[in-house]
Amino acid sequence: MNLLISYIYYAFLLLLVITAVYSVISRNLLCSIIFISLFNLFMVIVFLLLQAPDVAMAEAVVGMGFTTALFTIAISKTKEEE
Amino acid sequence: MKPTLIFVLLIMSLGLYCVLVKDNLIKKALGINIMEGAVFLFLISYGYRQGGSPPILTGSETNIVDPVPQALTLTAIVIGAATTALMLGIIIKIYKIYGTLDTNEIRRLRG
Amino acid sequence: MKYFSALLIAVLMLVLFISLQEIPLSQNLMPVSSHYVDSGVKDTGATNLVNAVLFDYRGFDTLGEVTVIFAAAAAFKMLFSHRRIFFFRYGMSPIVKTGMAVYSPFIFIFGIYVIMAGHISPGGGFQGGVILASLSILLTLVYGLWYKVRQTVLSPAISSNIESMGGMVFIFIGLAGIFSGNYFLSNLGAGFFAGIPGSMFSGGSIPLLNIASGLKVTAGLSIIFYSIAGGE
Amino acid sequence: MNHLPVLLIINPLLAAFSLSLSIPPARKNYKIIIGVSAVIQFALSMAALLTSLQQPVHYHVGGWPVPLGITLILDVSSGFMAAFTSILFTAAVLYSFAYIGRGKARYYYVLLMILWAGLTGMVLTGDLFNMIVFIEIASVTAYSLVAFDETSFSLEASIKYMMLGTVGTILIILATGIIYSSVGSLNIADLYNRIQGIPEKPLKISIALFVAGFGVKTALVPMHTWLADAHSSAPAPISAILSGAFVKVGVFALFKLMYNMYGWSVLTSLGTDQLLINIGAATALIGGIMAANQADLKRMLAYSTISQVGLIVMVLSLGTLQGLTAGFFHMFNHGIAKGALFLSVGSMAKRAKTNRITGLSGIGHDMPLSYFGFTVGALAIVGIPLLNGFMSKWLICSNLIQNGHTLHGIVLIIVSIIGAFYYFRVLERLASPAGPDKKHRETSYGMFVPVVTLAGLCIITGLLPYIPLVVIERASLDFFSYNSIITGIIGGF
Repeated sequence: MNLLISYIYYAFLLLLVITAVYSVISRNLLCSIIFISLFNLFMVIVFLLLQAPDVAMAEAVVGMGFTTALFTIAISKTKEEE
Repeated sequence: MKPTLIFVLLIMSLGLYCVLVKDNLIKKALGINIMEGAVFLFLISYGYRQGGSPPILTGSETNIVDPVPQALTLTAIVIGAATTALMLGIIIKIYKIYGTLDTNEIRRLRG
Repeated sequence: MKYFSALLIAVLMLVLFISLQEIPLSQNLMPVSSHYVDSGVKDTGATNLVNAVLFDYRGFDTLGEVTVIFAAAAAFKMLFSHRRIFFFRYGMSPIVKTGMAVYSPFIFIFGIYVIMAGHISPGGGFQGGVILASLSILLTLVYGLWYKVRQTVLSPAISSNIESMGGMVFIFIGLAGIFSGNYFLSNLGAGFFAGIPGSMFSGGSIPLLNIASGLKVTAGLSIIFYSIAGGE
Repeated sequence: MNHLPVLLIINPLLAAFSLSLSIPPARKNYKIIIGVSAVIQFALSMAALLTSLQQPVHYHVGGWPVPLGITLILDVSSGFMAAFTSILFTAAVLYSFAYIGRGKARYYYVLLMILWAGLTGMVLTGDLFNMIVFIEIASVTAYSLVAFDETSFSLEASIKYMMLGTVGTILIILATGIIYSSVGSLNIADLYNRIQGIPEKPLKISIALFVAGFGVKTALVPMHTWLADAHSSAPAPISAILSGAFVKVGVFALFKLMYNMYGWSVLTSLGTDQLLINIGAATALIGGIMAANQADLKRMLAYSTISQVGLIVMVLSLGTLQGLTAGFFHMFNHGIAKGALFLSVGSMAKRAKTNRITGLSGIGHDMPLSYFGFTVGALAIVGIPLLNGFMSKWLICSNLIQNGHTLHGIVLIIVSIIGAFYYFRVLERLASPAGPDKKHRETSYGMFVPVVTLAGLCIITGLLPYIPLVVIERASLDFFSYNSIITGIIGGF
């Protein structure tokens, strides 16, 4: 992994941490759900950089698609504010 | 990847903090999701080989990445999804009965 | 309470960091995975090693994992047995509906491709299954749940049939290994067609297991979504 | 080629899959399908125990040799545990035919069979990650079965159990990642030969994570809060299985890793065995004290389970062959007695519509057979000489004192005295004539037959303890010398 890609790699890891922090801190649940799907998006990109295409595809479909849909449905049935 | 370990542990501490401190049940489910993401990153980052190519054999590879942690992570992702789905289902039923998602409130109402 | 647990977590992570620091990062492969890489194609006939490990070397894990999804779906059918549907009754606006009508065949074909070509290109039973499940979710969201219940193809009864059928096909492929005198879930040893590695029909029982687990994941996740989305 | 280990796991799965088909036969007479597959599974487990007594079976799934694929190992210890769990499961299935109403019973049995497959898989497997998958199967079904009644208590207990259980699973997966990334193999026997490859600190942290992860699953002290709610609000047959079998199989899996993967000498050098003994003693004491002041009968039984698990962990972490025998024997006795207790309480509570001890007072007169089962179970756990609990507690106590842990021996005696106190208090209350005016009919035929058979098993094991003890000695011998058998076969890869 040459120098340029390793910089991109660490940038995305940093983005991962930032989105995780925002999703934990934010009071509005819908906002933290959106940050969780961003978290999963950056997770997919990191997996691709780590040469793991199968896992990236699974994480994309399950993490970003299915889990976010479930969380949104759960919020629509309960309360949006914390 | 030594520096990846720092990020893995940072994300895991965020998830654990969210599970322990936040009172809202959906927030706790989010915290567990974040912790699972950290574990997947840990598994994959220790399977990576410097300058390796993905484990699809097209005949021209010099250095292959370790396929076993990827298989383990795939299984763990699917198990994590099933557990999260079950957790959210029961959270919805709890909201229907208790009317709130705050764990202290629930403990008080349960009596 | 907040700062106490934050401190506790910080100490925990420090201990974890100090001790995980010393895990050796060897450049050469581990003993077991070096065997998978050297003779994976010869043993299983599949070029996608992750799929070879998942569906042949450690196929029993995948059977267990497919049962986890089946158990979650059964739990949802148990907890959410309701008849009245209120949410998404009539679906979205006509623009979205026509857009969806154009768009859904491509998702369907892509999902089938990911399942079928699991042993050659990245992807496999699970990823393709979830893609098809997301297609069924999109259809219920866009066209409304009423459409789904009346619709014969995707109704819950059919989905639970597909799910159990997928599980049984998985086990019967495994039993084929026993009937041919080998162990359970044995692939080329049980006389499955090996084919030319890299071509579509190669890898012995791996594509069949991919299809079985793909069916199961599709039906399981669409049951989970349908139970959660309906609701009184 | 003996396919028994795989059939033991596939049979309940096939039953579960065929049951959830929505074709008419599966919807109407599902009880027949479940009864037949339960009987087949019971017969298979007994056959597994008998074949393992002759010679152990090493089943390589997929035909791959040891370190490459997954191997299922049926030796006397796993055969014994599989037979023990199937006794409890058959009693629970027969009991729930009468106990569970018609409503959503079909999926209850689907989840029950998958739980049976998960527990049998956890006991048989010889592969680390495969054990995690089976733990997850058993846990997911246990979470949803605790929430079966959908009352406010059971849902809250289920979500609490799920949160803690998922964190436990995450810790176990992290520990497996540490072991795989430093050594490179996942087979338990193969790891025994390679364990020196792990540097000193990751070895310590992986042991700590395993103890914490399994501690959540088996309710050791700091992580035991979920068990009382989960086992008291679950339906009676489910809490009988969870208390009787699930917690014990978790302890069996934990100590299988400690003995067979790390090797007990590694643990003694790190001092972890002292830690485990003290955790066991603390769990026994806290469980006993908490059980003493409970108003709800099922919560009292749940806390008594926690304290008995503490005793088992204490004696298993002595590291001696006799300690293992005592631990397995107490697992068997406590499982059978606690199963009889929970099932009899279930039928009493169903008649009296309340779990509270005050509400159940005087029910002994109206329901003699269930009360008989309850008394035999209670006396067995307290350790009255003629019943089976006495022999195993005696073995535990003598082993503890022989190995110089007299303090822990005293802890056992204190716990037994506290146990005697709160069990006799309940027995006396249930038999007191000043019961409520309303007469309660005896339970139906299907509900007291399993209770009486389990109670009869307690009495038989109490009177002739040497029949099961012979099997259990063979089991602990296989468990103790697991690696010498295996390395003979695989011979180091």
